[in-house]
Amino acid sequence: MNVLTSFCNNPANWFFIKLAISLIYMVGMITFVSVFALFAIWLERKISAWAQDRLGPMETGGFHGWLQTVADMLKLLLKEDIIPDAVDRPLFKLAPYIVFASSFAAFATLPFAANLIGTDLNIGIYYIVAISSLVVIAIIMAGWASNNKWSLFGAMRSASQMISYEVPVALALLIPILMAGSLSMQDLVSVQAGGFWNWTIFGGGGFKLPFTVVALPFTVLAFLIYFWASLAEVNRCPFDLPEGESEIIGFHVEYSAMRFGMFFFAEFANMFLVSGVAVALFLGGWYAPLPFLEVSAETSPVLHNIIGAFWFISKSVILVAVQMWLRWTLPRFRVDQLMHVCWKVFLPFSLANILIVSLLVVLFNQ
Amino acid sequence: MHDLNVYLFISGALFLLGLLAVITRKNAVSVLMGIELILNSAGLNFVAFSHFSTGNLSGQAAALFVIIVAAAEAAVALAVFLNIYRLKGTSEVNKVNILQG
Amino acid sequence: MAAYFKDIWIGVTTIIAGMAVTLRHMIFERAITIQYPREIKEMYPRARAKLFNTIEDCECCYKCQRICPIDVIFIKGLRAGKDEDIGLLPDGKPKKMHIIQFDIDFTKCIYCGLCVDVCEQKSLHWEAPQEASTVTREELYIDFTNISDEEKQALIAKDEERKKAKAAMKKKPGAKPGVKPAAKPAVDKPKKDEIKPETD
Amino acid sequence: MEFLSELIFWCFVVLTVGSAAVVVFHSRIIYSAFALLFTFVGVGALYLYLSADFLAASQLLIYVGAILTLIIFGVFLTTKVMSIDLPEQSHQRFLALIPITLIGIVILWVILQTPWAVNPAEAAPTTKELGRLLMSRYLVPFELASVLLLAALIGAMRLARYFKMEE
Repeated sequence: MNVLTSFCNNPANWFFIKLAISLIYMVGMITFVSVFALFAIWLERKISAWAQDRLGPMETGGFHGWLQTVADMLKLLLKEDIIPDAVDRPLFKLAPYIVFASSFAAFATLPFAANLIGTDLNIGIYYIVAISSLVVIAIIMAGWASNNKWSLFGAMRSASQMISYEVPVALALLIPILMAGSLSMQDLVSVQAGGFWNWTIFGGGGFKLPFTVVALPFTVLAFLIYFWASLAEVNRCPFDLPEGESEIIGFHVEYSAMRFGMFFFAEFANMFLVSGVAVALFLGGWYAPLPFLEVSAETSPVLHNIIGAFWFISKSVILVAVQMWLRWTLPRFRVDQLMHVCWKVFLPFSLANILIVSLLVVLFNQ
Repeated sequence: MHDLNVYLFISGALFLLGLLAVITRKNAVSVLMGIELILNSAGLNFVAFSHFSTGNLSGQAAALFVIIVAAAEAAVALAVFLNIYRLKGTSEVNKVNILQG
Repeated sequence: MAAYFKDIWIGVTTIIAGMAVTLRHMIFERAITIQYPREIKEMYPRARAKLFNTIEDCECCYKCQRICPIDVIFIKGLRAGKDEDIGLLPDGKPKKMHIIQFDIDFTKCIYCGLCVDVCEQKSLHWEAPQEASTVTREELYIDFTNISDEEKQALIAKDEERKKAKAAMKKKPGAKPGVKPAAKPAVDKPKKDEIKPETD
Repeated sequence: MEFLSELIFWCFVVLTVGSAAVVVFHSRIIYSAFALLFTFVGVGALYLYLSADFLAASQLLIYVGAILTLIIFGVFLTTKVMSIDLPEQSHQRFLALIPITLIGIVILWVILQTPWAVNPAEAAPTTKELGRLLMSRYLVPFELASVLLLAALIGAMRLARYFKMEE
């Protein structure tokens, strides 16, 4: 114990301690994402089943088939990885890794709790938006390297969709940024402290009361636009044209086994990511809905973080469930409808929204 | 930890590679890629000078403008290439020479 | 412009309506699927799933065999002796026949139900088992008699004996000599041997 | 800390310059386009080393998310994408080496000979300061850039739109 203490107290060793902590955080995050993906796939099946008056997986693992996705993942791992003969091998192999890496890299600035954050960059949210754009390139890479005209079409459709929807996503994210006056995730979360009436979606608590009431419809609108456009960002129904599992062929038709599994994992990681961003920016982050439901950092820092992570993750999972609920409600959009919704509905609305909210901020922030 | 010269060398290398692409490549899109490399090297230079030499953020602002101009340039250039390809059936720059008299 | 906003309004309201529908199904409506091997759904009372013959009640009247349009019922009965008591039929009459063969070939059965209609003792009836499917075709050739081969042989032997005795009794009075009864026991046992191999 | 930081820095330098070389020398245009991804990411990482965090994210967002996608679309739309090869020719490679070498020597000489003013900026969050600069000192270029983007947007749409030649 003495050795450990002296090791920790020596400033020369702080680098190693920092490195170890970040490695542990990284591994923990990968584990969390994988476990979440398994859980989310199970949840998706259950929700689809319930929406259609079915039961869903019931057998594997006993209670409501909770081991089903683990079994499926084992199957994917053990399956033969078929690489078609005519594909462009280096790019074909590289693409899933880039997809997974870029969706995973964005988790670095997602604030799970007061101290449970990879790094509180001062451009946190901008970093998330930026790093997510790598996915587009990787998707084009996958579609092109497959040497299949349908997967190329799927990739181009997907790329145009994701690029288009980045615009309303970014514009909607500007509303909480305007109100918090910062790009750092923890700053964005901390302005929403103290009860759900302070959350940005309900007008934010940063300013005085008249601002909150006046801004309420606009922040709700911003949240809705963000949520809907982020569905398109992560290829969820009703915007799941890039994948279109059985009807229209997506960019990953030629992939099999674990390479396909990585696309799948990345999709579910992305679902959690956009839900997490929505929670952090609009729904109070890791703050509890009611102030007495959380433990203050003074009484117990560890418990404070654990409770914070609990609230953050449960809010995000609820949003993920809403995404799934939407998926099993709505039919898929056609590609021209998709673009119509993006450029002719979301874009003007979010532009007007920004104008109004910034005016309000200027007026009330004297 | 690194001094200015390291960044200048990197940006010089990028500039030379971009120039080489502009000179030697036949495909118009490749030439555009070379131009992007050159613009990147310019941006790197701006930021390096802003960090090491001037002590303020003017260089970063300039680099931001470089990025904006690059975006506009890429959009227009690709529209032009598309039209050339549609009209001429090729995107090789040395085949599009009707102004050569 | 009005059409544009109306479109958006319709979009938003229909999404909410649709989500309400799925929410109702998710929460309030019960799943209509069941966990099959554990919960077994009751079949409908008139389901024509499989024929079944309660052999104790069978009169061996051959009506079903005769009415069957495609001849998939094979019956062979032996008349019991007058002194033999082999039980009663459901309507109270004594049984008169030993049944040594009652086979139905379900590979050919068309489930018309005529045999069930003509059965006076209601011994031949429809049953609704969940798992009527089989792995091999031979398993679809079903023998309803629950007597072993030895019993069968014994019955046949006894019948032969009785017939011989009867023939001897008839011969004695000096009736015309015929080999007719002797040829009779070889009631054709059609196709059973073709279909049903010796292995089982 | 220093050592690891240094190591990562040189990794990014190698990534940047190496992938830029792939962009220039690879015989298949699609590989050039995808190698450009790594160049842009590498330059973005170098921006981070120069404590230009906002710019690094902008580099990633605009160069990778927008320009590179445009370039790849351009590759697809202006070549016959029937085969996976998409060969790409270079010409005058050896002739080009002469001016390249000359310019390289000039650049080297300039870099090594000029006594650069040294006034290092402290590493601080740049977003707020950059925003303030764009809204005060560089307001006119900023507005001009937005006008330029709008013009480019409309012009590109007009150019790329398929229309029948009325002749």
